[in-house]
Amino acid sequence: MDFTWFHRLGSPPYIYRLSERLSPWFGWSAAILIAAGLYGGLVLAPPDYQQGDGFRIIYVHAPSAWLSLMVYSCMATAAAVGLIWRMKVAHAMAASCAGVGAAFTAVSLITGMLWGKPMWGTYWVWDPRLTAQLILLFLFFGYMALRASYDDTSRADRLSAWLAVIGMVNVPIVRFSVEWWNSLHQSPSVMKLARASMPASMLVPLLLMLAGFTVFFLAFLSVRLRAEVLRREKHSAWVREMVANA
Amino acid sequence: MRHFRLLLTRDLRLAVRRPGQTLLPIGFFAMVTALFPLALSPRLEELRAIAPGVLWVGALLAALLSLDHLLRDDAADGTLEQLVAGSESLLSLVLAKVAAHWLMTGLPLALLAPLLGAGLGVPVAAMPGVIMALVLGTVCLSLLGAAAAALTLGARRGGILLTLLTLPLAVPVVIFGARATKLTIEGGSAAGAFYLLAAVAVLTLTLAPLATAAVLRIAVE
Amino acid sequence: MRHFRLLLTRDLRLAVRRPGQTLLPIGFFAMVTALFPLALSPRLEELRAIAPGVLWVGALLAALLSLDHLLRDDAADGTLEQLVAGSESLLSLVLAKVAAHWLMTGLPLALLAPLLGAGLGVPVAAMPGVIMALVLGTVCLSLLGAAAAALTLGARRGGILLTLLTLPLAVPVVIFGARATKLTIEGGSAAGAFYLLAAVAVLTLTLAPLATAAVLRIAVE
Amino acid sequence: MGHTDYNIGMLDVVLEVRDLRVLRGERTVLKKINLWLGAGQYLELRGANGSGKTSLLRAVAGLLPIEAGGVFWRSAPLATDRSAFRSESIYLGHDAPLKADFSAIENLHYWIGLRRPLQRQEIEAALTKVGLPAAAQLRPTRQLSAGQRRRVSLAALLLARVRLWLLDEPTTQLDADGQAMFAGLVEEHLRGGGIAVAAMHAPLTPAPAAKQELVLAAA
Amino acid sequence: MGHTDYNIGMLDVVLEVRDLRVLRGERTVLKKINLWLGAGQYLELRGANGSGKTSLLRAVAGLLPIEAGGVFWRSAPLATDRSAFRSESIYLGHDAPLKADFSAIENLHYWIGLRRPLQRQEIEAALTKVGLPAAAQLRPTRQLSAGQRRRVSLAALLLARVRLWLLDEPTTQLDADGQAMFAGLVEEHLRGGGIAVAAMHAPLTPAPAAKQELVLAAA
Ligand code: HEM
Ligand SMILES: Nc1ncnc2c1ncn2[C@@H]1O[C@H](COP(=O)(O)OP(=O)(O)OP(=O)(O)O)[C@@H](O)[C@H]1O
Ligand SMILES: Nc1ncnc2c1ncn2[C@@H]1O[C@H](COP(=O)(O)OP(=O)(O)OP(=O)(O)O)[C@@H](O)[C@H]1O
Ligand SMILES: [Mg+2]
Ligand SMILES: [Mg+2]
Repeated sequence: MDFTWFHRLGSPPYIYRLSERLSPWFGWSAAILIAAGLYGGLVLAPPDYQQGDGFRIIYVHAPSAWLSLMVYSCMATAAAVGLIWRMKVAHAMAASCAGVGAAFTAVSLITGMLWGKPMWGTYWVWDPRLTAQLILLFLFFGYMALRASYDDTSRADRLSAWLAVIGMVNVPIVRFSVEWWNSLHQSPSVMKLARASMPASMLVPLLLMLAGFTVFFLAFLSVRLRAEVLRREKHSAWVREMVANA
Repeated sequence: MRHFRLLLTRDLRLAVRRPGQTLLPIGFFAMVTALFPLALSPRLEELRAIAPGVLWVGALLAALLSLDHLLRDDAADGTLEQLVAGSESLLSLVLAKVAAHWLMTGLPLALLAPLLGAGLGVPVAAMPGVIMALVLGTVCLSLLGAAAAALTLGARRGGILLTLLTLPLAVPVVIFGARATKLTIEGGSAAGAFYLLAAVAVLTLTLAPLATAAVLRIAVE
Repeated sequence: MRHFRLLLTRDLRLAVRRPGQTLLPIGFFAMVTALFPLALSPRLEELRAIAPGVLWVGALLAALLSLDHLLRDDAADGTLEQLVAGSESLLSLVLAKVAAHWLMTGLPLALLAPLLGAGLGVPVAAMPGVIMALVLGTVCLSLLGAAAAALTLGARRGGILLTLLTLPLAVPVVIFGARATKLTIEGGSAAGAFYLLAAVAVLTLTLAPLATAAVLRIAVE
Repeated sequence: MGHTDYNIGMLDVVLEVRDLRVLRGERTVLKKINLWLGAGQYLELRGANGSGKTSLLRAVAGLLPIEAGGVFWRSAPLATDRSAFRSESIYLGHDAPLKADFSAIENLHYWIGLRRPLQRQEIEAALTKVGLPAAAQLRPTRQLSAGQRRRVSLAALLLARVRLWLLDEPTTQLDADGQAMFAGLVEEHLRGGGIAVAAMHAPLTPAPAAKQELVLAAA
Repeated sequence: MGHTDYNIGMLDVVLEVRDLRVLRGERTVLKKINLWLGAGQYLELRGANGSGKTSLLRAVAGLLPIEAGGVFWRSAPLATDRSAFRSESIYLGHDAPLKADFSAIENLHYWIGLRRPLQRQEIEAALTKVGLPAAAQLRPTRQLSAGQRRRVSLAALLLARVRLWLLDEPTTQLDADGQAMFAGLVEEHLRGGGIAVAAMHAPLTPAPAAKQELVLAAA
């Protein structure tokens, strides 16, 4: 089997150019998808028969919540790759994930709390999923704090990578807490498309938003990754000549 | 094996030499549990309701308190470098450290719990369960704490970072442990909760030391 | 006065230089209050009932945690000797240390309380009272703690001795403070409790520093 | 170095030790120690490892309890009042009392600044005089080399401007130039009417004019 | 000293450093350092305070990240595997890695005991050889004098029985006899086929036969 693609992915300049090429595509498609999703969700979709318009918050809440989990998984995977194959780029990738992930997590928490007030009569309850999601936020913060408190990048990379990998245990807890404990929180309705418990008019925008958020993440990642790679390679030849040519 | 025994006895002996530092976490634990009845209106049923929380938060704090010393002291006086250079496998070093930490905090805590629990109105019948839960839980805390301590060893913001990293790792343990305790106290069947706790313990016991050893290697070199 | 300012800025600056150590107590406080709901069944009215206890025990622990560093660090690296040799009156030294300690733990704790209290279902109306009570209480704790720290400076059993000495001194403060907090939360008139707390604060403020200075002189020479 | 003010009333500037006995643990490490040091005199403490040099210095500085005998400053016994002694003397132990998180300048500002207000330029001048590079003056002292840290505490001696220096192996970790520089500092201090007591393993070179030597025998 | 076992296959016993670069903070403190040391050779690191002696020793010992270049032991790069190096070398920093609460004997038992099982007599013999009084061998090391503590870490060198000594100013705080004693230890170590690297401010006397000197210039 041919692994050259893998090695190419390992080379900073290649990654830099790749992400440079991709980021505009990601950016635009994200904008379009999210716009469509919002229009569909906030305008076209009918109000919920019991929640009225309050339910529309789901179009931000659910996607950001999903993304928070996905981003963490990406981060942990990248970190693991970096540890196993000693790939600087993978570490850079993991490092670039943290910020966005924390943001998504925070958004899901805030929107969730806002939604909680009308639904549960309180902003916050110490419910398994909510708690687990809060822990996820702490994990992101811990990861960033750990990186910040080491001067020597390679050490920061490898140590924070271990943290990311260890913290991965929390993701399934968040994901399945609703099934495992009898939680106040919604059980995954969308995921069970088979007997979709949502009318298409509500579901389609939600899926659009989800796709949009995902692409947005990719766009953001490609930008952050470029900055990260530059920072690490600032002494290297290819960066110098690139600056010289520019 | 020889290494493990040597390292373990070393830490235990050091602990005996400075009882102040060693007993501090236990003192904290005792204080937390003792102060609550004082700070609150001491109605027993109220206390009994919060007993699990008090015991477990106390245990977590006590563990954390001593974790800061788990590796930092040795790193400070340069002995850690020498230990790492000496021991051929970091795993034995980590296991020894964790074992020592648990023997000096976890175990005493678990054994002390009935005494303090009584003050919180924990029925005598529930004591074995309470102890058992704490034993399992504190093992996890020591293991996870060691990993966090290794991660923050060379870090600039030592203390708080350790707390920040341990918290998310430890919370599940505390939650499961408290649930098990609660159920035992209320006299319900706590079997399920205990299995869960045991499962977590086994999981950490198998994974944490390896991770810690790897981290320690990075931190020291 | 010049001495006091110099010593105070010194300690504050040091604190800023090692945020880890400085934020640790506050992190602990946050954890205590955050963990209780996790460990207990999350019914708000239940939480509200124990909120005072949680807040005050948390505050006491946080204060104690940092007290250990109040003098020990300076004693360890030999700077305390030089400070004592330098400053003509030990009183200014003590006051500066206490002020620094309070500014770094007590005040942040008091200001953080509303946020954490909210998580425990403390009504917004009660917040000013809660803060006020904690401000008074933490001042006492810092003062008493300093005295205890000076006492344990010479003794090798450091940590635990500090705890044992501070606890009896601190318990009244915690009890009064918790009562005041409880009453404010329940919306009753807490004036009486507050007067008591204030009285204790004034008393310690007048006596503790003198005692501490005297003890410190003995400890260093 | 503003030592002029010293030259009035130098006669009473005397450190005297009358048959001093000091215990460490329960063992007597020093006994029958007698000293008389006037303004401008330098005393070198010699002796094998463990012979009691540090103990003697700490006892005189009031950092060790005195078992018997007495220490007198300006013919006042320190046992009863040390205030004058405290403000007129400075003790430097085996390792410098520096805060690792503070820069050299900050350390001196807070340490010697307690004794008398200091200008920043003054501090920088002293640090430069003891040969600490300007760049190293601003770095946290944990980031200094051993010898550089030693130099910071020598700068403290200059800034303190006190009569009596009690120094425990002040030249360890100093390079050759550093040793010479330190000898110069002592010389200057003595010329200004100061007194210096130093525990050393190798004699200070060039040796000051008014030099006494006390060789301690291992107890 | 059981060095006999060394005499087989000494050819490959080599410490090599190829143009090493080391950063401290973001400053380059060492660059283009090249070394070649065979069995029985002694390298003395000289240089002003802050010239990088400690940094070099720590980098070789693997306690500082290496920016560029490499360190090789028995012609294997340490970057990839240090296991052999770790078991065959010992590093002593500015201050001895001793637990203040342990006695000298306990310290050595737990410190060197990790490398190979030690008999108590063995430890006592080593401590006596480096001139630590029997009484001082049982006291917690916090109750030892500076020089006595230094001697304990020298005893560790003897007990470790390893090829490569990396020593940072090993003679500070030693009295005259101590200095001579240490020179003897090094001599013996080299004769047994060992290698010693020491940062010193004054040359080791008597100087060993196979002596190299590397003078570091302040960056
Ligand atoms: C702070 C409070 C909340 C938090 C932390 C939170 C967290 C989460 C998380 C982590 C997910 C993703 C689950 C997954 O990927 O399987 C999610 C999805 C969802 N949440 Fe929340 N949530 C909160 C409040 C609420 C409230 C109040 C509601 C409405 C009653 C709600 C409704 C939903 C729905 C409908 C989904 C999509 C479920 C699915 O189809 O998979 N959430 N939330
Ligand atoms: N952690 C650090 N960060 C930044 N610079 C440092 C750090 N540690 C040391 N330095 C600087 O690196 C240089 C070399 O330090 P090093 O300790 O190696 O010198 P040295 O030759 O051992 O000096 P000495 O003879 O005083 O022991 C010094 O200028 C020092 O200021
Ligand atoms: N805290 C202590 N308790 C008991 N004995 C002590 C204590 N500190 C030092 N000693 C012993 O007292 C004697 C004198 O110690 P001191 O440090 O004064 O010697 P020194 O002359 O300074 O030695 P060095 O040249 O090594 O610095 C030594 O034998 C030492 O072992
Ligand atoms: Mg000495
Ligand atoms: Mg050095």
